[in-house]
Amino acid sequence: MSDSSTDPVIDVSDRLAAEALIVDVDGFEGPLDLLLTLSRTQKVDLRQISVLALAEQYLAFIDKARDLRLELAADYLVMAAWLAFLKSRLLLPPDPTEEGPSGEELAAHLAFQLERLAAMRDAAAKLMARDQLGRDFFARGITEDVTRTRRVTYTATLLDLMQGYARIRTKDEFRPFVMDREKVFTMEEALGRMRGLIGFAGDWTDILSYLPDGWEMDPAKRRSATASTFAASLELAKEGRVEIRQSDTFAPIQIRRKSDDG
Amino acid sequence: MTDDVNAADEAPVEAPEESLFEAPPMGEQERMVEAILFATAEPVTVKELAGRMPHGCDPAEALVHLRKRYEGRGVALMRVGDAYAFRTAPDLGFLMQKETVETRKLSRAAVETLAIVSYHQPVTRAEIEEIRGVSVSRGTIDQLIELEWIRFGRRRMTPGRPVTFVVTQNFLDHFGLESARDLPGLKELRSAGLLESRPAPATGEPDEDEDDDSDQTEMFDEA
Amino acid sequence: MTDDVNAADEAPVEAPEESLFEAPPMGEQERMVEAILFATAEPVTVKELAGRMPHGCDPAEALVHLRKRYEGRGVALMRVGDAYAFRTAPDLGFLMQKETVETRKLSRAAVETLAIVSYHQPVTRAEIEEIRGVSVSRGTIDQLIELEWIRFGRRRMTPGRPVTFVVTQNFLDHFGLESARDLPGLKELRSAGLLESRPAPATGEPDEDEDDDSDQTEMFDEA
Repeated sequence: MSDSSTDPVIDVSDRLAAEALIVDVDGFEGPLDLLLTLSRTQKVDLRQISVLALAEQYLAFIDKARDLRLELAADYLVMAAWLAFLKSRLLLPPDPTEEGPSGEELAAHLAFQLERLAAMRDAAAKLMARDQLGRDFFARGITEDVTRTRRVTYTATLLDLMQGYARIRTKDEFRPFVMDREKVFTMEEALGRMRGLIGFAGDWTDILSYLPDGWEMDPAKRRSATASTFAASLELAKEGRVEIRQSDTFAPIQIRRKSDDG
Repeated sequence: MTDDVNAADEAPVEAPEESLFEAPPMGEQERMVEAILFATAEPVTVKELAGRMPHGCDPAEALVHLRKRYEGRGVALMRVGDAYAFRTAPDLGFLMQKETVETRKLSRAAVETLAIVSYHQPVTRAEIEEIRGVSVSRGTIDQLIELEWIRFGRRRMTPGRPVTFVVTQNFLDHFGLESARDLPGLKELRSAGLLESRPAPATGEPDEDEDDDSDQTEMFDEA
Repeated sequence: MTDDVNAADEAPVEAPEESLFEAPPMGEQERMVEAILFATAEPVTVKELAGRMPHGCDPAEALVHLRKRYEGRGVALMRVGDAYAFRTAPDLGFLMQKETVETRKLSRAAVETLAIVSYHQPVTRAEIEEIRGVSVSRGTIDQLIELEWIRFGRRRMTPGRPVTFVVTQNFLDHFGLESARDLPGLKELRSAGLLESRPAPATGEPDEDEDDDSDQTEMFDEA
């Protein structure tokens, strides 16, 4: 972690580096990064770094940047303020009445942060220097897909089975219901029947007497036949072939053939 | 080139990638071929191998060694046309198949057909169709046979001698039945609320259930 | 079945897929593991191997044999977390120019963030920022997640329940690490106290620290 990369003898290079810093202010990833770079100019192990000197370096850097009217991001300025505070704490004898951590504690933490960041940088470099998949070592080129033989097993529960059966059987039961249509006396049927009979109905006759044989007893059948016979009567009346009358509400409806005069 | 007779005898110590004029030892060449064949996405020709390996290599020979090395292993060095590739040993092909068992619900047609067979067995296809009111596809019957839920019963002694279908022991096992006679009758289905449709209109044939049962019993005795 | 006591002594000729109750000989198991691992580019877990091999197999043991067998070969059996994969020997990478995948160069921020996650995992975004001294842009995290090198870990049980980040199996695979414990210099960094997240003395949140450490240890032991 020692910054042996630069020759420690030449002071000029440091100054050049410090100047370069100003030009490259945008190249820093935040104040900690800048501090770490500045600390390298001390050419000591980060554990022995002089935080006071570092703070002064940083503040000098910020001043220069201001002189050059470089726009500095707020966090650089916050750090500058903090370092100025730290510097004053480090320089002044500790005031026992003052609360909070001592200047030494703060300095130690900053040193720790710098060391940790440096360690992570180092670790990152080591990580990236490792052999990498797809660059230094390689995975199988011809992969064989695991053919997923999708074996489909069909399943049904007893419930499915019974419901299925029930479905069919209720369909069966539905058929007699369709047969029930036999219990429906359609208007066409009623019309046909009455057309045949009307010729004999010279006098007022209750339309109920026109109901077909065997349809009077079963209530369902009677209802159907009555309705269709009534409808058929209306139709015949419209055709002008019968007359209809009802003496009172709910009284029997009577029809008779209309006397044909032509 | 500089390939002299002694080259092959030399120790395989030196870094192979540096020896531009002296071929790496055969063991190294074998490793190279192995790595290339492993990592390349398609079979590699000898020419291609030679092109990728250091000068003076003899991939053809390395292939011979490599092939021998993989004899009887889980993967084999195979020739594919004029190229080479590693392939799974033929006898281990079964490992490349991951059987995912997917359970699907039986189709409605199949369920109904199965239900009819189970309630009316032995039953002919024509009878199934009559009861269902629709024709039964060959596939449905085949599927049920494949599932080993129904099988052919005796032929019906009627004109045409049609085959009949009956349910299997597998069927009973799957549905947890001692016998098909344990299947609930219509009345029970209804009281269990399994008949989703309204009860049969007024005329309800109360004895149908009984009929059913007796029919069934008869059929089973026959089966 | 016909498997009698002598069966085990016999040559591994019989079809292994049939022996449901007796595991195939270890040599066969080794071949199977070899075939399965050769067939895929992704690391395969021991559990997955066991799932694909016949009943009673011991893939873990087969892996030990297999690993030995491939020592010094052109391909090597690598452990990646709790999974295994064949990879070409790193010293032969120069042969593979054709296969080389051009990866987008990671930004400095991304590289550092990745290193921090791998060494400090599980780590919160705030901790990453604390270590780097700058805020971490959304894009950096996104890029690492997209590369499938980091993923979300468990939430930290501290106020706000922040999410944590951990590295993935893909990360281990990419950098040829058996586990996160094998990260270079991890032990030294830890003993130097550089993996602690020491709070700044001004704002003391001492309990967060504790949590951190225990979590981390757990994580690494697990890995």
